[in-house]
Amino acid sequence: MKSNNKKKGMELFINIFPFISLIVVFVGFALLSGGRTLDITNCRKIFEQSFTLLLVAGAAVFLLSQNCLDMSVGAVIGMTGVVAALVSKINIPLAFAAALGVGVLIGLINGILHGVLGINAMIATLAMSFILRGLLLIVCKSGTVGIAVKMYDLDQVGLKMAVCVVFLVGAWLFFQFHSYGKQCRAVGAGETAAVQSGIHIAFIKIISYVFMGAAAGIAGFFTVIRTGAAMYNTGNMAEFDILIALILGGMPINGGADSKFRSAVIGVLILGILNNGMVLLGLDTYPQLITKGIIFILVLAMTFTIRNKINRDKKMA
Amino acid sequence: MNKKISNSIVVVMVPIALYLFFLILRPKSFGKINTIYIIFTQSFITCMIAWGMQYLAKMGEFDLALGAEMILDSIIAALLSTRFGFLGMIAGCLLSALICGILKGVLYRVMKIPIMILTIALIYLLGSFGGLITNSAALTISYEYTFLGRAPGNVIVFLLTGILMYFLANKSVYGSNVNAVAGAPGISRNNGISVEKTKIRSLLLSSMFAGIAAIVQLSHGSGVTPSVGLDSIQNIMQPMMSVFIGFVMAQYVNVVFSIFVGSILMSIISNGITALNWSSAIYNIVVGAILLLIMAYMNVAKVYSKKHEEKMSAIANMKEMNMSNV
Amino acid sequence: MKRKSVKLLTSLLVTASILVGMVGCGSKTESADAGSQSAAGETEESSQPAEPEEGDTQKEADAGTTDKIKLGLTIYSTTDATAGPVVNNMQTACDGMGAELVIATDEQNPEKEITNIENLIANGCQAVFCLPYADDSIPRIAKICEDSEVYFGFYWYDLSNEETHDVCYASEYFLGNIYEDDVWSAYTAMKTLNEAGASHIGMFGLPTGRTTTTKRDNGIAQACEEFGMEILVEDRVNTNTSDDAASSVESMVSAYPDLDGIVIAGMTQTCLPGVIQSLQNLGLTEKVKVSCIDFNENQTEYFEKNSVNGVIGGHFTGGAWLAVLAVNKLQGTPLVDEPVSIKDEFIVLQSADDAKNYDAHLYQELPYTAEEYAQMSKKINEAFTYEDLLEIVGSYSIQDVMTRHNVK
Amino acid sequence: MEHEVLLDIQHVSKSFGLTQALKDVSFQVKQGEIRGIIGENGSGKSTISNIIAGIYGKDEGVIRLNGKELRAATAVEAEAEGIALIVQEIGTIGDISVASNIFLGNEKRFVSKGFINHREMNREAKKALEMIGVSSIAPEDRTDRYNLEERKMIEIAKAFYTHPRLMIVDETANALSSHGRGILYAAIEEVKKYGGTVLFITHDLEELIKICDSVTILRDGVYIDTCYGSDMRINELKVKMVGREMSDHYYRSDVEGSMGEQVVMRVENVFTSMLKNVSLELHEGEILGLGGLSDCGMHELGRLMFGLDQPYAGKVTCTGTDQGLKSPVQAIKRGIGYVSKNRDTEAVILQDSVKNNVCLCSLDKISKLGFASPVQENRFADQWIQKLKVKVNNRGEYVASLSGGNKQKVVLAKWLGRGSRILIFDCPTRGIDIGVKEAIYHLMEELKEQGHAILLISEELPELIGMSDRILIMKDGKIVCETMRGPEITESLLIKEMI
Repeated sequence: MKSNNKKKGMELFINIFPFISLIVVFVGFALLSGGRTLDITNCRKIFEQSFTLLLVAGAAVFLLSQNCLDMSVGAVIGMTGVVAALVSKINIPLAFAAALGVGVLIGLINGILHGVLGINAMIATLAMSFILRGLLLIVCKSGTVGIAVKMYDLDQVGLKMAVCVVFLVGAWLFFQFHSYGKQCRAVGAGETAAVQSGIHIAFIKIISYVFMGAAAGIAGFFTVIRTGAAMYNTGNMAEFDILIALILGGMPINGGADSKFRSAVIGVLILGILNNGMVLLGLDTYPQLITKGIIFILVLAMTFTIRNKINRDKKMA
Repeated sequence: MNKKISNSIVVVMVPIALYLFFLILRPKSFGKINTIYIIFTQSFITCMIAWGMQYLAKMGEFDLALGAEMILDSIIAALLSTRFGFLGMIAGCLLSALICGILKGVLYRVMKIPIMILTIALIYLLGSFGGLITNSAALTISYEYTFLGRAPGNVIVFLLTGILMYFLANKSVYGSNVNAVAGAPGISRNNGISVEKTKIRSLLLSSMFAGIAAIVQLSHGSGVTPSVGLDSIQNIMQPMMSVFIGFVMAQYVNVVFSIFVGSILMSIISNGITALNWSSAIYNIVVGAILLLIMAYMNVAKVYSKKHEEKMSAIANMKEMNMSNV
Repeated sequence: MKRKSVKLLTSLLVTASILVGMVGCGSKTESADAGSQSAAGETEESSQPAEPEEGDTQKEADAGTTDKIKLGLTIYSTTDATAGPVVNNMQTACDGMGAELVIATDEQNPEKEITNIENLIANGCQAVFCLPYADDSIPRIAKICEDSEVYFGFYWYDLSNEETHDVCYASEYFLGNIYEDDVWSAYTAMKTLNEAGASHIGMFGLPTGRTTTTKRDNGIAQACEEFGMEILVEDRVNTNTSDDAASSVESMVSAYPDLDGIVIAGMTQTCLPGVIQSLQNLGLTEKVKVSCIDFNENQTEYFEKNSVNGVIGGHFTGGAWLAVLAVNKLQGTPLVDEPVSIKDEFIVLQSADDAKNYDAHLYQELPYTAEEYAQMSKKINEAFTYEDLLEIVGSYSIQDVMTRHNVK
Repeated sequence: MEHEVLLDIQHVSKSFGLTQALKDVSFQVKQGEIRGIIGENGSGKSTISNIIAGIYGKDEGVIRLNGKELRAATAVEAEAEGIALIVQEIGTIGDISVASNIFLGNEKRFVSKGFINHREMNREAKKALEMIGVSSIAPEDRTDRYNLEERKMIEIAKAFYTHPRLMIVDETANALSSHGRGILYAAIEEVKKYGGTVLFITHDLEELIKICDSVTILRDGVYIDTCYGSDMRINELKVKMVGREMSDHYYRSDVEGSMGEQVVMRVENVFTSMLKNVSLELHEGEILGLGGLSDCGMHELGRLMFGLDQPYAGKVTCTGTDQGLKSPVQAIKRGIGYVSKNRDTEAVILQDSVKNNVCLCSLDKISKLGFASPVQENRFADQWIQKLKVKVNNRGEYVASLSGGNKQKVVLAKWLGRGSRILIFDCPTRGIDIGVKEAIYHLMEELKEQGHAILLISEELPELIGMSDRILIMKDGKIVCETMRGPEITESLLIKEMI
């Protein structure tokens, strides 16, 4: 039975590894910055800076657990941001509804393109992001679209904290306990077998892309509140930040049964602390990027090789 | 033999039709030979990168670090050109491409991470390494080193690369291995083809092709600025689109030629839009829309033809049954 | 036993890599080392509960102790030909006046800009300076700085928009903004093209929606009416790499055969090499005249090959003036009580030796030495007044620098 | 004349995870001999052929070829030793040309000046195809232009072209039409003529007697016996193959078939590419057996009745509605459960826990408004794991780590947990050890008494005869005969119908 507790040891390591990285990053920066990162206002700032990424990463867990990707998240945040800015001149709640609606619509299109027409998820969403970036350039004539001044007072931390907690807890409940979440993971673990267990694959995929679009819509709305205006490069590269955050949070790369919702929360926090800490230490742009690259590769190597070993053991055992 | 010719005519008709579309809209500026010449030369760089990418893309892998790599190659080339002149530039570019390719191959072999995820991490490393060397200042090369960026230099480089690509893709053992692994990795492995070695060679090749393209790009623009973060992915969007369009047309004609036609298409659209003075945002929309349409058409056609085939054999069964009953 | 050791090894590896990544990268700007030294010094001080008014204790404390004033700057790049001089000038001003400068880059993205401002404040900066990429982000920036009681100011930015002007001037933490007459700069660029005989112009421009862009577009429009020139085609997007710019010029020239001039009203840094290269390839260097706003590393060489007819730029001292205002304010000896808007002067280069002089006296070594900046701090030279500052700003030109540095 | 031993297999064992595919197998094959290898599904005949051909490694034991130890790790190395293998599944790649398939892995032969000379290669491929009498296939075409049989011809040409010392044919015949089989047998004769040896793996006894000089029998991974020449008699071989006396206590004890009146499911005049005008009725409380060769269309009918495929003409309906079945989701709602033949890829999710597999399709039953607490899930899973006696340490373990029999129990637990009244079993006992087989048969009996309707699709005639109330035999997509359960039904009677 030796191989059994070896396997258990590795599984335990894989589960707690994201927590270790979070603690290491948190403590590391606290020491290096002489306690400045622990300052309340700074922590509030870290939360505010990673608020929108938390939303979209949460929704992305559903997609990645089905081994699907959405390369258009950044463009959707940009587009919904512009829509929110334009409509906010009329009235704010309508602006929120418009942003959500546009996000859901684009999500639906993505879902149909991949779920029904069967186009490869990456290519379909990459093309969609190309189209959306083009539309964005036209809508704001490659400049900025300002938001109504009244919208600024929406920018309190309390509101954001509430929205974030409600969204994350809701998503966690759905992912962990609802049959929809379980079906997502089953699709990721084995699509053909999932079909024969009565899972309507196209339906699950469309729902997940719509949910992703909705999250991007909300993120777009709050991004615009934070920056005061939507620009043609708003939300740029959000899809890659999501991917990095989820992997830092310990999410298996091709989804499946091991996917955990918490990897979104932990991953985004690690990324938030990292970005904030490096600026705090006055690191230049390029050293920052190199550090991010090194950490990403190390975490990747660690989790991927060990997870492979566990799976291989499972097959062989 | 005529089947091959009729196929290639069909494929060539697509860019011609698109060209005529813009010609009708803007006869004055689009009718000149010069425009056609520019359409061709502007497609060279995209096509060379696309050629390099097609091996990995065929096996379902995406190398997103090529953009950052090309910028790094150009930076090293510009730095070396100041001290060692033209040869220094060429050597610098190709050497840097080689090292990046080897680095990717080793990392993939050691860590066995999916290539797309690995290359995203490498964008940060390679991109920022370029920034560190020049401490984020722009570099330029002096005019006498730039003859590869204009006729006849770029045409010669392009043709040589095309010939190399043709032999590599169709005539070499490596090329047939790539097709086999792309078709069925399992069967290829059983027949002694190492899937991993093929992928590592493809990583190296995509870097080398990108290195050659970087030389022409540096000579054409004469300047390079270090990239920040993941922005360099934008630079390889156009080649990626040409690869996908090329794969669609590869059923009718050789993949090397179909990818070239794909990059010509992109070049016609971008020049057409400049001629009409529309904002180049339209370029993004048009290219994205074309790609979606083609991919949707391809998938639906595949599903439909399978259903049709089944329908046909079912009808045949029915006829047979009626005959035997009657 | 092997399994246990491997696990231990991997977690150690992770900790080591992250710490090495932080310190090892050895960021070259001294602020980081200063950060870690002062971090040691500061730990006891900030260990008591860090309430929000930490900023005030900072202010009284520094009047007495040797603690340096800390200024924060967010800019799109630290060392390229346009942004580099701004950073160097500001850095020298800070050194001269005994202040510390922390820099963050924001890749021209409003989200990143706001994140940088927040992080600079968290880093202990008492004044933060930026170039707002959208007029509408100004109320946001003002609010953040007021909440943390940190002074703020803008460089390269004209507060002409009524709404944002009132928001800033209403805030007691707004130091002021340094702006350039962008209408005049674009107008002059077009005038140089007209004098060189060009009338059908292709334009490379900044993204719309920013006051700088609108002012430069107005300058160009004004010049078009006055000199009967016409903008045939404009490109505001293919401007990030020289190769894109070169292809864009090729397409422009082939689509509009009668095009005989190109004005680059922004992003010269990346577009100029591409434009000149493609014109030279097409043999159109004589036919198509080129003028641009913002300087470039090899403008001297371009002038010698007369492939460029006029370059307007040199407006790099905005950051330094803001530093002067901030240091005086923070040292309790403000030059002026309410916020100010100072117009910065451009330098026009039209020949190779203009470029040579600029390069020698204003780029290799800076227009104002550390001592000259020191004189602008009231603590060092009480007699210094706001009017003297305006007078220095007004007289900024190559000639003035050469005479001051008594070059023959 | 006394041929010296070509192939000597000594104490070879191989296991995949917990299942022991081969246990201490030893036998010799002489030079120039055509040796058959037979055994039921899961007896290890494909495993031994793949080990000889270098596709799988062996756990223990030694294999000597011509006295020299054979250590081939890939098919190319095996080829160098003169061994060629025709695999059971598809062995050619659709996207590349026929010639590239034939010379897959050793394109180096045609490399001149660093590049492949395609003309040379196509000519050689044409020659290889002509060698086995096939001229309708053009070497430069893409392989997926040809149907299954033609692609098998390409594989035969590829194997035969290298003039192997040892050619292994792994259950290829059943996918071929009579014309195709003629070509295969001719090729085997050719190999024998030039002194080569052939290992012919099949489970079709008639074909075996016709072709082979001798036959080795394997049962459940254990070597039983080798018979030569005249003493290869079918029923003796079958007894050795099956081994267990056809004792009744193994299958159902009652002699008379019985079924409820209520028709639970009806298939009316269904036409698809494989099925020709198939109609049948499934009654409550009945085990309907469906038999035939593996390509007779019975598997396709099973998929059809679960809504996985749609018929071109005709209808598949359940009682209560005359609407055809649209999708598996609908089928499950109407109480149909389907146990697929390919267990690892379709019937069960390997990389998921036993608990998830069991609860997956009953989530709507367990949960309220979609939400199900882990406690409810665990209780449901434990209940069914215990009822089906699945051997697993804890419910969180991955199904991949279970034995074949236990995996099948998980699938049954899934459908019984769902409460499906109609169960479609497609080769339920394929590759399963005897103990679990017996448990499954008893379970089927219990389900029949409780009024469940069971459609038993099986390639093993003893199982059909032993378990079914009514047996339908299919051939070439048509139902050719229907018999009720009774003592007079024998295997040979059914085999006559099948072939």
